[in-house]
Amino acid sequence: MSSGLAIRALELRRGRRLLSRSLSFELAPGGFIELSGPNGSGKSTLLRVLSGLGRLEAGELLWDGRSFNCASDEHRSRTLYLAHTDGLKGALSGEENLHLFASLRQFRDRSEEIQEGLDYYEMTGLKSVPCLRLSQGQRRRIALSRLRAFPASLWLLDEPTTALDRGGIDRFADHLSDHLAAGGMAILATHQSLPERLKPAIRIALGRSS
Amino acid sequence: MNPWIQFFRSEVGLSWRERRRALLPLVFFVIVASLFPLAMSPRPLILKLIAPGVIWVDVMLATFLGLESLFRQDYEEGVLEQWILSPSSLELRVFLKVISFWTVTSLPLIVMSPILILWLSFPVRALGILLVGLFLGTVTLSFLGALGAALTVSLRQSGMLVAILLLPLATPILIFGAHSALLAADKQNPRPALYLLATLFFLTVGLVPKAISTALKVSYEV
Amino acid sequence: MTSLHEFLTMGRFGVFVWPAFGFGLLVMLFNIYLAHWREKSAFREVREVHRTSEENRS
Amino acid sequence: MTQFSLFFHRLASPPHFYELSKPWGRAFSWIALVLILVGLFGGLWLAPRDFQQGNGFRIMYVHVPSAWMSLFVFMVMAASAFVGLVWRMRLAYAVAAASAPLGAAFTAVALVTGSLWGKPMWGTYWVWDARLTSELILFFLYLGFITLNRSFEDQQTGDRAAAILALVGAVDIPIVHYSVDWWQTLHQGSSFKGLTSEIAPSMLWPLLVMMTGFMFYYGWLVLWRTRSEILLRESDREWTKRVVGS
Repeated sequence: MSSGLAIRALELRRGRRLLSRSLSFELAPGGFIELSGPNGSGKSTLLRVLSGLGRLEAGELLWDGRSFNCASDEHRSRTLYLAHTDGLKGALSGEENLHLFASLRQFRDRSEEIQEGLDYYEMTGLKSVPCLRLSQGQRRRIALSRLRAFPASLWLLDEPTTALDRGGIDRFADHLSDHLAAGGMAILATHQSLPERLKPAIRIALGRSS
Repeated sequence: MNPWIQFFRSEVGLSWRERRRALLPLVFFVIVASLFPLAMSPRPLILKLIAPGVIWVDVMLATFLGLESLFRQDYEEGVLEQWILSPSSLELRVFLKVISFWTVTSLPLIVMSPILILWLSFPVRALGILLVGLFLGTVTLSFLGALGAALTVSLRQSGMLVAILLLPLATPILIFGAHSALLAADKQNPRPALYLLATLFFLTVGLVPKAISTALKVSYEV
Repeated sequence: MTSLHEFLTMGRFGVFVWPAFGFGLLVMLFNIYLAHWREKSAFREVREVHRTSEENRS
Repeated sequence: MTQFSLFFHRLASPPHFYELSKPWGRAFSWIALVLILVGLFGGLWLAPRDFQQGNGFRIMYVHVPSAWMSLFVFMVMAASAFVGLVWRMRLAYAVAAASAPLGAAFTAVALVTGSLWGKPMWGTYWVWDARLTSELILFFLYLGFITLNRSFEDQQTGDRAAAILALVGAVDIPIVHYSVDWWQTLHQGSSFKGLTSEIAPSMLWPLLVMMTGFMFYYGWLVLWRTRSEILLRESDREWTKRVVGS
């Protein structure tokens, strides 16, 4: 399996607890992985390790057959990680947050794409309202519009659909399908069941530490 | 516009927007400085001797207490995560963040210090040296305080802890800074003290951002 | 040292010399006690961790 | 793998370290006891009176070794902190966490005996002498390390945060010492040139014996405390159950 993401004998640890038996899976471009499991089973930890935040206890990671380091700039520029927290500064408005994110991703000017992303998630009307005055669902939509405004081949999403209403979930499902159709990959940690039309390439259930 | 300049302007803009919180150190600075004449004696001869020391210890405490939650809000909002994940240099971003803090919080202290120190009957001719020393010192202290803030970012509240951790490390800055002003007041040559302070300035500005970014990453690798 | 008397009084410095060595000895003994206490509390805590992880697994 | 590096490789793995350190620790404790007793006998009984200070100088035999150890232990802490940060070795963090209280203890002894020595020589218990003041600041650094190390509920974060503080502290110690020295000469002329400049051999050998004795004493205690610290940090691993279960 040459192209796509491959993980071999990955071991996860949070603090002193070994979280999961060793994990191995291969994700081809155009597919996504659904991660499920109770709280504290290591879903978020796996996403954080793959994003380059956490530290790998053991195991090997391959991208298109080549081993890589999660904390390298090369990996970080092709990955977008959406954490539990939305990563939005409360004092800034949605639009300002996205422009700040553009500077984080070293983009000189990203206003059209940001505008398009906000339109897609129907947040244009509220784009200049400080985020602390928005509802959890609205903040989630702004966080998701980040995925639209900035290119990345690998999405690491920690419960992307929490607090989203039905319309929001459908929009996200279409957005994800477009991303996958364009050859992108994604790993989703979810509690709620996803819309049926989203068929995960692989399902991984992380149980209590075995 | 260059992403770094955009980032710096948004940081300064943000702190300016919450300037009430950023100006607390200034209020603290003024109050503490005016306590000393009450605690000692109003006679100029005595005040003149302690004036630089009072201002410098006061600046140090105000800076450390102001810096304590430098990264906390970004940490809780998940923004710090995006900093670490961004494919750009974390050291430079931390550097800009500390300079933005310095501009909004420490600069007012420097602007205010001549007035306060004149209350303590400090000779006017030595004000220039005091301001140069305070400029070098506050920037250095801001970076040391930011290191303390980064080391304790995941703790709920760590007000005193940052001061306790960093005051021992900041003693050389206090010694050279306060004495450069003292020497200037006594018509002695303050230049050696200022050069030593400048050495600490460059040493800190050069090395500490790396330590700060390591400290921030540490709080994430649970 | 000429005599036991001089050794005990340290020639009017005894009031400084003996407290200094006394304090040094006290701290070094206290270190040993602390190390012993630390080992005991480490043993207790690790037993606790193993007991709870047993319960989780069963 | 040469014999030497094999030894270190095995020593670095916590379970082996736990067993290997016991015999070494016991040996160090006896050597330390003998050396300290010999040093005390040499220093308190054999060494001649100093023509200037009479018998007061004998405080040197506890002050100088503990002052030297307070610096030496901080350097050991900084080195193991560096190894811990770079190679992610839990054992290195355990050594740093084990050394900190010992270093703080040596610093406390150095401070108290220093001021007790100051009274007969300079007439006051506390004199802002450059060495004593640096010792005081070093004591604050130790307290900072211990406080930071223990203020996180996840021990790994505590270890790493304190390790960074130890490294920055180690770089800062010479700077602190120089700045305090500079400040001292500014106010009181050249700082007190201690006895060590022209010390007679009969006074010197007990000092060296005492210092070596203190080193072995530290070696014994740090191995002992490191065993407890590594046990705490490896409590999720199987081998600790055998050790604790018995």
